[in-house]
Amino acid sequence: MESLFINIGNLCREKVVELTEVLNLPEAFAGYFMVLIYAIAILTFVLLNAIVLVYLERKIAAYLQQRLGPNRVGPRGILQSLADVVKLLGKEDIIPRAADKWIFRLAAVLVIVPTVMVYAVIPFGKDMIAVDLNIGIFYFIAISSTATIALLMAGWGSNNKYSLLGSMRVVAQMVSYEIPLVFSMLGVIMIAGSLQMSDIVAAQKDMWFIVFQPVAFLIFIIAATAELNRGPFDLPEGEQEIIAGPFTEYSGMRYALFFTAEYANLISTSAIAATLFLGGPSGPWLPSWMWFLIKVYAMILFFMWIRWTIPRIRIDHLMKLNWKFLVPLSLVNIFVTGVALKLFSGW
Amino acid sequence: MYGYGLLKGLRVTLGNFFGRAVTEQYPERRPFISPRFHGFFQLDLKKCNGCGVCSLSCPNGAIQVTSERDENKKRFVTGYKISLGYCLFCGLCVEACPRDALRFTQEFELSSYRREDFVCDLLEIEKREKICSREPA
Amino acid sequence: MVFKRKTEDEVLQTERYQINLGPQHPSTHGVYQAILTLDGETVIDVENVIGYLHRGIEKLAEDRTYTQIIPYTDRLDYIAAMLNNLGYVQTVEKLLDIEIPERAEYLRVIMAELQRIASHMVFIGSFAIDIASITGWMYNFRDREKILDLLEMTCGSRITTSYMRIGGVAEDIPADFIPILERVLRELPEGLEEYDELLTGNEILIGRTKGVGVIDIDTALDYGIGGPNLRACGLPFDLRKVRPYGIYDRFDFEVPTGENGDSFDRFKIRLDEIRQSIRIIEQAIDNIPEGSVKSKVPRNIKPNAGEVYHQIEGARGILGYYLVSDGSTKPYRLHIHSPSLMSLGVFPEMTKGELIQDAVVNLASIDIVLGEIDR
Amino acid sequence: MSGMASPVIFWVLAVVTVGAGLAVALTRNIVHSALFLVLTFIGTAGFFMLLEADFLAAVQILIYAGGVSVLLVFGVMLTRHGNIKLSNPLNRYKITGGIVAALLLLLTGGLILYSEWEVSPEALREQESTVSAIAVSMLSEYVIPFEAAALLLLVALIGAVLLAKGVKHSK
Repeated sequence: MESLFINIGNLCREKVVELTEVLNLPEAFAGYFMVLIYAIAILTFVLLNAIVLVYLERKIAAYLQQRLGPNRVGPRGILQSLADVVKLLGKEDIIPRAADKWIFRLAAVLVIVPTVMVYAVIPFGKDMIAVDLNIGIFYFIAISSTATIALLMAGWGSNNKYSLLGSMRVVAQMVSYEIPLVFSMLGVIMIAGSLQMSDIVAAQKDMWFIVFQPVAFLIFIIAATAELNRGPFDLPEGEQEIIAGPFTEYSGMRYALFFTAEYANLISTSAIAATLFLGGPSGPWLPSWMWFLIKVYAMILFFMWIRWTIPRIRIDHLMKLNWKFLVPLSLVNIFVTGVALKLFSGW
Repeated sequence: MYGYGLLKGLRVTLGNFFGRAVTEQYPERRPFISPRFHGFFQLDLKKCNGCGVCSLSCPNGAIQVTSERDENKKRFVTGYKISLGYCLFCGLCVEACPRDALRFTQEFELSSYRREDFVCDLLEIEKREKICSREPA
Repeated sequence: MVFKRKTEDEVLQTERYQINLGPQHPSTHGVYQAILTLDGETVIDVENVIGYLHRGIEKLAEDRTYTQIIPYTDRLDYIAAMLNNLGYVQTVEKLLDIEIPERAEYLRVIMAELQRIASHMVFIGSFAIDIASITGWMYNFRDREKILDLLEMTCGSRITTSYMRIGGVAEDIPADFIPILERVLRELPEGLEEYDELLTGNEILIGRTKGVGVIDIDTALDYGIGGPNLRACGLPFDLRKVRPYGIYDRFDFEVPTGENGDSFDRFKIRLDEIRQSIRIIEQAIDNIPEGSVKSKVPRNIKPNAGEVYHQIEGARGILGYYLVSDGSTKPYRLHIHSPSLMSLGVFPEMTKGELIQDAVVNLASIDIVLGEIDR
Repeated sequence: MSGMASPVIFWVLAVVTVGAGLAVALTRNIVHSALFLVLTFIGTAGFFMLLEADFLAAVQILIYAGGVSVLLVFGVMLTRHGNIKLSNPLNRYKITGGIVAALLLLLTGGLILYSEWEVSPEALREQESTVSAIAVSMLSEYVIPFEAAALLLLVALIGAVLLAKGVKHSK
């Protein structure tokens, strides 16, 4: 069980090598094929999980609100999100006449790109990282920061005041919350002494970093919720004020792409939280990838629980919380971590 | 402490998460309809003499009653049409009926695909049901 | 290089723009439109646009008999139909000068207060949903359902009750009504506790509502606001206490007031009023006499020519009916003084200079029902 | 990167980057040109990747590509027509702009041509990661420029805060 996926990967690699030999292709092509296979595997994982999460979100919300949630399609409604996907595919693709058509179209596609790209460095299990970059966590930060642009494009391209207002909020929120998010990771990186994901996981062999860095974990959770545009920080799509923010004009499959991206971001951010603070894919008895999934889903459930309980924060409070509370606190956390490291381990 | 209120809220929702769902499971489980519910109408043909008070009492004029007199100069109802599209379900007609011939049933599934279907001929319905009930099971 | 001080016109001016809040918008309560002029996220100006739900109830009433108007009053403030019924029938009774049986009076009080609780619950729920706490809304509607079940049990309808009649009420309560009512009254405070924990104590809610949308007493009086919105400003003006109608002078209850007249006070005061309404109902249950529920009133009501104005404490404020009779079976003119219209009038005043998010909260906090505004 | 693919990738990147760079200057719509700027930055990050400077590539994306979103906001907020020609007051200085650009090109081109590049792949291979190499050189050899840059940024930050506060007061 432990090395199930690694074995599958090795099997693929063998077949690919054979294939390149049969086709008389240069050796390098085997590597490219493997990259393709990894990409497809990750994309499948993301899409499958996004579908599961749509269902899960609706169910969780329903149970928190003493309802049953979707229960029509399939047993206990588990096929509901599949039915939704089919419905969305069949819907008319509306592009507003006044929209900037290319930006409008491109935004829906571009939003999914950085979202999927960050999965390259996520350690799904022991030795199960697609690319174990030595700047792993920094790569995650860099790539996920570009997601802002796609949302901004969506808002601007729609040529709708609600959308524009929403995308302005996206920029204000995501650019400012990136700072405490990165700063909260710094504490962990300082203890682990590396940006590489596998090193960070290995450093938590004895004790999870949530024990050493509880404040950083708190900041990370708050900033990540804001980065995900979820739950008390869902201002960019604040339904009560600006309909659906940048997504107001989108319909059908394009809208579904934004939705998928949102849930894919939820998974990747939860995965990062699990890797940085909850020991990543390590744990007794069960195979490592199963531990990882359990931890990721625990984080996701936590995010959902928060979203369906806490009302939305106001925009000026949002900024105040960031600049007057989270950023100073995370700086203090870095300072304290540095001093503690100096005292206890002498670097 | 700041944040305590948020935690209390989280506790409430978590408690309800493990609680029972309170929503009605309508098509699977029929809801309980109280006896006085204003649903569909039922006309007692034996009692109704077609006086038309119900029609007069209706604020929207949704009821049309036609009646004739038989050889004894006794009035009897020949047509009773009620237009559900105009009906407010206020119950003034039922209240107005001097002979308690009109009453509400608990039937609440009155939706229809066509506008014409909302004009219900209570007389027809009563007759049909009578024939049905006479037939052996 | 010499720097010249720029004049007011030369300073970079930000462009203002307008957005429509409604008539199709997730947070307008009904079909209502507010044209917001914005500077960034700040609201500079608000223009109310009403009339989307105009059905001409006042005009329709001129072609209906006095009894036939009762179902139409349900459709004014469709959240609190019982209170509309009550206000209307008491107006006609004032015109006819008739007494109604004791039991009917008590039933009216019970129903009116139940409806007030249900209405305030809708307020709390929609307030919660407007600050994006959808769960709070669900919990409120869960508890409101119990009250609607009670109404359905009594008068056969859940929303459009048409329960009150000129000279009493339509029917006596069913036999098992009082035990169920007592159970519901025991359960309601548990629900209230839950809202308190989920909403009232929530720091984000407090942050978003405290000091937002402030109306001071003078402004409130200038605009003719009544009801909870006025009491939130700190003026304990409750028609049930100040000018008791029906048998309200027999009940012992308090008039909760706010301090600042902000959105939070308007939210809090409704929660307190639910508690007071529970008290009133409990007293009514204890004292309700046996007897008939409707006095003898001719089928064709023909009041003498004249006019009458009567006002009651509706769920949203002072609900007034002005009735002119020309001696026929139909009223010559019926005018309805709707509290929501008064509250909506102050909405631009209280929202100017605040954020869009505050505008939504303010709109929710004055608790408007468009059926009543447009009539 | 394996030897065979890198020329292909280089030329693809080069075409995309230069093309996007040209588009930045030539597009009339300011938002479009800002978006092309993103593409230019991402292309540059690709070059850093090719040179095995992965940290630099990530920084390029984080700071420049990510930061463009702020630029976009300014573009949207400060222009009325979405057309550079109409909203840019400096648009008249065509000749001056051309001369400045040509001089700049001469300067950088000359510098590139006449500097003696020390290329030692071995030295690169020795280090485990570029991150630690950058860290070490920043905090030892180049510590004074590093601190100076930090100070400059701090000044800029405080200046921005003061400016923002000043606007609020004057209202």
